[in-house]
Amino acid sequence: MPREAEPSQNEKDFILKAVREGHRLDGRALDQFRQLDLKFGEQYGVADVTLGKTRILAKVTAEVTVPYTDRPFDGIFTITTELSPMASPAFEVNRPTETEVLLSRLLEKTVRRSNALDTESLCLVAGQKCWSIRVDLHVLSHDGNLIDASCLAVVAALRHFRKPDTGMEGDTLTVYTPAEREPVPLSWLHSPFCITFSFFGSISVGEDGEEKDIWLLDTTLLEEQLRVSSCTISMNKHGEICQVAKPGGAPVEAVTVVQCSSLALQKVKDLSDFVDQKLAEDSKHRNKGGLLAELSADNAR
Amino acid sequence: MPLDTSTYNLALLRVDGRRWNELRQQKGQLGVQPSADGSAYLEMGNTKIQCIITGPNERDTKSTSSASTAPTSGGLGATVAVSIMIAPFATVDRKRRGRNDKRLQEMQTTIASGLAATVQGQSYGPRSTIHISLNVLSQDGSLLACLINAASLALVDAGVPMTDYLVACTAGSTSSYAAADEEADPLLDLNTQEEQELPFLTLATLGATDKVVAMLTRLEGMMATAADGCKGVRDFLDGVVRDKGELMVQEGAIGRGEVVSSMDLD
Amino acid sequence: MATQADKVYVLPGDEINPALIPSHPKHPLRLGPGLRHVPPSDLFPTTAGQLVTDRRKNLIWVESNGGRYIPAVGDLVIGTIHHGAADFFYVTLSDYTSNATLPQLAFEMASKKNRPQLHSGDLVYARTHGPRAGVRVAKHRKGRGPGPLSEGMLYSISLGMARRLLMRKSAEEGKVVVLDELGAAGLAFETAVGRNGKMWVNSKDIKTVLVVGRAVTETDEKSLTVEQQKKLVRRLVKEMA
Amino acid sequence: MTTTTTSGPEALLSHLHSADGSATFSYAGYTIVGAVNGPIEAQRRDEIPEEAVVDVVVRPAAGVGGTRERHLEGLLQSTLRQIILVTNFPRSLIQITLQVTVAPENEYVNTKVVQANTNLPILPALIQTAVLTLMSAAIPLTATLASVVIAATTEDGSNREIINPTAREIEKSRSLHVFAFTSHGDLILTQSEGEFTMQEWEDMLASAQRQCCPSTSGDVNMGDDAASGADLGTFTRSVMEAKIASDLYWK
Amino acid sequence: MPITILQHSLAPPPKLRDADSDSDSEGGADLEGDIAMGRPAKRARTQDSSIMTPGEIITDDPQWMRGHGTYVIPGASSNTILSSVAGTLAKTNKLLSVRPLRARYMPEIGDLVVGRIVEVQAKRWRVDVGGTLLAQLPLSAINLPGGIQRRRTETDELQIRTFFSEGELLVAEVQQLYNDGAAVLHTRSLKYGKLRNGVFMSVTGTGGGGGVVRARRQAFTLDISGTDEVSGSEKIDVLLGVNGYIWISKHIEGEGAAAETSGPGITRIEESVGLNVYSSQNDIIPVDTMREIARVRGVITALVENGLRVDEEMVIKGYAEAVEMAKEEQDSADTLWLGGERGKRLANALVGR
Repeated sequence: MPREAEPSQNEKDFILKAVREGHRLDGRALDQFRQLDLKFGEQYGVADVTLGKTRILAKVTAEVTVPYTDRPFDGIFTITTELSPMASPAFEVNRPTETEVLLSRLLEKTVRRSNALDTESLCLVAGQKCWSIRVDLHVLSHDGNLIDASCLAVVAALRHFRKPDTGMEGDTLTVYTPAEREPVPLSWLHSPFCITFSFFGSISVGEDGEEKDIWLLDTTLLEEQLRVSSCTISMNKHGEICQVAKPGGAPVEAVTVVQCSSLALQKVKDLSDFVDQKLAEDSKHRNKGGLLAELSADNAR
Repeated sequence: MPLDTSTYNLALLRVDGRRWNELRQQKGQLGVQPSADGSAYLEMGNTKIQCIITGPNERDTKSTSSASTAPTSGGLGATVAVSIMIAPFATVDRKRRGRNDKRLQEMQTTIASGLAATVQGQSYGPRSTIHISLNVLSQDGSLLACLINAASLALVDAGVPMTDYLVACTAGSTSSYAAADEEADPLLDLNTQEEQELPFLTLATLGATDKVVAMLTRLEGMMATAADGCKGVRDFLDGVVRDKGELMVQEGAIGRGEVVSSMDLD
Repeated sequence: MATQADKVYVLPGDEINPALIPSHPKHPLRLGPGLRHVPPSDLFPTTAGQLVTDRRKNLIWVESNGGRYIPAVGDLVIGTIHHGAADFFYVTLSDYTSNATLPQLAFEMASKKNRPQLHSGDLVYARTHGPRAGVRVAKHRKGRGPGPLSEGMLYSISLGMARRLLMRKSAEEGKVVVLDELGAAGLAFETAVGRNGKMWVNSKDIKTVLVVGRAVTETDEKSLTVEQQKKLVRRLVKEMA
Repeated sequence: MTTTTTSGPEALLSHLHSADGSATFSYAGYTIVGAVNGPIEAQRRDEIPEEAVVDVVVRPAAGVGGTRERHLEGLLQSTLRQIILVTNFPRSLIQITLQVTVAPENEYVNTKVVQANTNLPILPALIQTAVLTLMSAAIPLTATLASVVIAATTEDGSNREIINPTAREIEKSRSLHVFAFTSHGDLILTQSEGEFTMQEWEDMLASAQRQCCPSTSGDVNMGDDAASGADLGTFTRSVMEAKIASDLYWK
Repeated sequence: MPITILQHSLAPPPKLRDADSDSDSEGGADLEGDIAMGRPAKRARTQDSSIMTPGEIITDDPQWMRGHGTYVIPGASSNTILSSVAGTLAKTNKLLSVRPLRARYMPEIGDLVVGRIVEVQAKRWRVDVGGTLLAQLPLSAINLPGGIQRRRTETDELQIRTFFSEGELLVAEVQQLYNDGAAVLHTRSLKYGKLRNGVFMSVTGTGGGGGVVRARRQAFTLDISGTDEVSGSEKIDVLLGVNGYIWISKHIEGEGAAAETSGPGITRIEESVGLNVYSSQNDIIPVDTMREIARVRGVITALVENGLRVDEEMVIKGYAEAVEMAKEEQDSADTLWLGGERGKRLANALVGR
């Protein structure tokens, strides 16, 4: 199969040297994100995230199904991430690569396990009917830091999504089409975001030879190919950590991880505000007809 | 049935009667499978792992399709290939797991890249592979931690050079964010019941040092306890290896080694 | 350079206005990239681009940008050594494509006795000949001639940019002046440009390499005019100091 | 690089950086992102000694691809092979990925993830995206393509043909047809479903030809055609020219 | 390899040093304390045992040099030498190295190894010698039938399988090593070549621990005429491959180990390398020879199972012991079986316990 191309020795040496001296190819600071942009589609629940040259599109869909027998009071919520050859020829159709597995597992733990979406609210008739919310993640262009961007896309899409309104008269359930009734947003509890730190070994600082790990934020694909290990921290703007993952790789000081988590909080706050603002803009833009007046409140949350 | 941890802070004892910072009963043995290049059996409480190591060798690298691999010493060393098998009888409810269970694959990847960081593979050359197959015989919490520990033990048995034991341990916390009771003690080495109820983390450290190699967690803050636990585990594993070594020396299988002490430095 | 004033854009399969096809008394008609001759005498574009003719040399080709590098005889390219064999090196010219071969004896002053010591991951500046890439000794205007490239940094640029940088009079024809400007600004650096969309930059000072790299890539991505390029260079140099 | 010549189609070219060529094309309610990688090394098992392998992947906006996508892939693959100069790149692979991002939604029914409806309406959009993407990747072609959907309906007794019908109209239609022509004006692909007579089909073929390649079929102006959609042929040309002009701004 | 299910011996009760240490400290309290403690903790090791374990500090005295099984922390200014394997310390002059308890075979030049052909290529064979990489045997490094000396031709390459083909066993010597540790073998001597008329067995855990150890003689001939079962005088060849592969076969005059004694003169090669050296046909082996071969095999298995080293002395002593044991208990049916209890008895007798 076509394999991801190895960067040349010159590139490896140069980038490491540059990073140790605090420089990056694109002139960013070590902890600086690339240009971030978020667009919503005309339809509900479509979020298009652009982070530098990385571009990710998330689409949410809902349909009525039968809940799992072991959890009759919960709706169904799935996130599917299938990397297509579009992102890179190294990704083959329906043959999950390691990147893909780790990505989907991280989103799983960050968004699903942290109950960002209240699945109980998706239940229509206990044990018989419930909503199945499905997020499809499409990586259009892969230039590093898939995890952070994907997480942002998923969260934004879910918060933007509206599911058809339903009503119960007696014991008959009716699902209103968009034409009949304005769709309603999902009941959203909190917005977790991923921040990935990429480590590039350590340098000794000061005369006492105290070693200090050097790390980058929002790495490009090239930088990712050269990092020695990475650590992804997911939390919401209240500082509640949903998950921390350091999938192996070279060891780093425990202290560093703790420091990272505190820095992650700032970044998460920025991202969180960014998404809120974008959602607000979008709802204002839709609100022109004044139809969705009552919905705009939800976006502010 | 849900576990009620509210009593923990009062009774200072856990479901299985441990204190907050007590490890479970551990048993370990080297060379349980003579035909393998290295093997180990490890129990932490009721979590029981058998680890078999084949290689490093150059044969059937293709057959490790289901395994996750990671190159050591920057691609210049041998490749580490890890595959986990969970026996259907390992859990209370007999369930079969598919080959492509993402949870398993994630653990495989984590273990592989974690070990790759401590194994000194450059002496073997990039063409050789170390196959590590982990068999979960019984499962009662701290699975990832036990797998990592068993693997390290088996690697030592196989005589693969490592910078140190890669040891792992879990820690949980009874303090809920809502209650905001920071006084609550973290818990060491969780079992399944506790794992299901509490936020916990798995911390793998490089033996004596406090360097974090791999961890998959829900909540941060119990790292210190986990790091402590890791030391405990390391001492235990070290003990197992030493006993085995002494035995071999007694039997005369290997010559007694000299001891470098400050004395004989002339 | 297009000889006629108005630019002619063609799409694959278009008929070409016969008036545009140069008809030189002596030289035979030579087809450049993007054209396909269908016997007996039909000429069709195969890529979308601008139809360019050179009546003096009796040349005609379709100028276009982008796409993946397709090796052509005589191109200067920068390749990465993939692995070495008995008397060949296998060289990667672009990602996911099969390797080109580079005879070990094709190097300057290489003999059976002293073969070039290259390892996988090293860069080499080579000239393609035939269906296989090989090194031929040839001095090149900018920077250094073919041979191994040590240290420095490798940047990916668009094929169009690579072509412009390699033009004999890149400033006039290619309208790219960043490198000259940077040189004028007093930066000391060395470059090598590969037709396969690669540019190698080296200098004593890391900062210089970074600036040069950023200048060229930005010119490429934002398709800057000569004026903008000059402004960009001024800005970068100021930032650096 | 966006151009909107007519009300309908919009296109964005070479906007994805990791791919060799890419295009986003939106028309008639569909938005499709296309990417081409190639010519790259083909896998040993499916390489062709004398020609390039053309691999088409169609991915739906929601859910994983099923038989519907496989069918579309089949159609596209066999169509595109005809215009790509496959003999130029023996033993290599040209990989075309088409990602549907927006599909028209019917206001009056709730969407299902698995759409059991017809394949045909999306074909023109897919074909157009593929061609634009290939050109953006500078893959040598023998010709460009233009295609159209036509629905035949019976309203109060009289038969009408609707060019580029909406989801609603398709529901009501009696038969549905897709025609694709090369820029030389030859019919390269046709798919039909529903009930129709040979005569009807020929009529529609004629109007489709008028629609897709005005240059070859006599009358250039189609003012008379009531339900005339955009002329994709002209559209493609203008898009590409704008693109080339911006690429070669230095010339 | 016979499947043996071993009892899990009860491990000593876990040493919970940490638990005792901070049973009194608060959970939150030791957070800073532990995280803060930085790089390799200079933890006091139990020096009482001579066993080194990975990560253990051997010495931080600059005068020592690091050898196999040890490492120094890269980049660190201190020249501390740590152990990277579990094993015993060995000192040669100023060189410190740790002999691992068990390890996979690492070829050294001059080793006598028993190998199995796994792959046949155009000009060479690839041989499994139980190492980390496959060894290779060039076509030019074998004796041609009849011992003729000439360079290898196309025809030799075409009929390469007539010399060795997949799955066949051979004994060879390690001629040279590549820098990645891969070995190149040769069989250009009478005592090397294809193996027949015997039984193969593999003894794992060579290197530092039990199993085969490098010795003066790896190949020797065993006289089995001592046992009354055997009619007349019979001999058995035992090849202890350094790589832990062992070959026990019927002794044939002028071949195998015997030739070793008379030394491989080039002159002798011509006449004595018959055309049958590459035949894969076994000769007829008398049944009692077979039984004795099996007995030797049992002895070696017993040695390994009881963690004793395998070398000429041990095998010969063990064999004699086994014969004695067989004599004592008259039932000759299962006297060959030297596993389990009998194996232990044998081993104990050997080490005099």
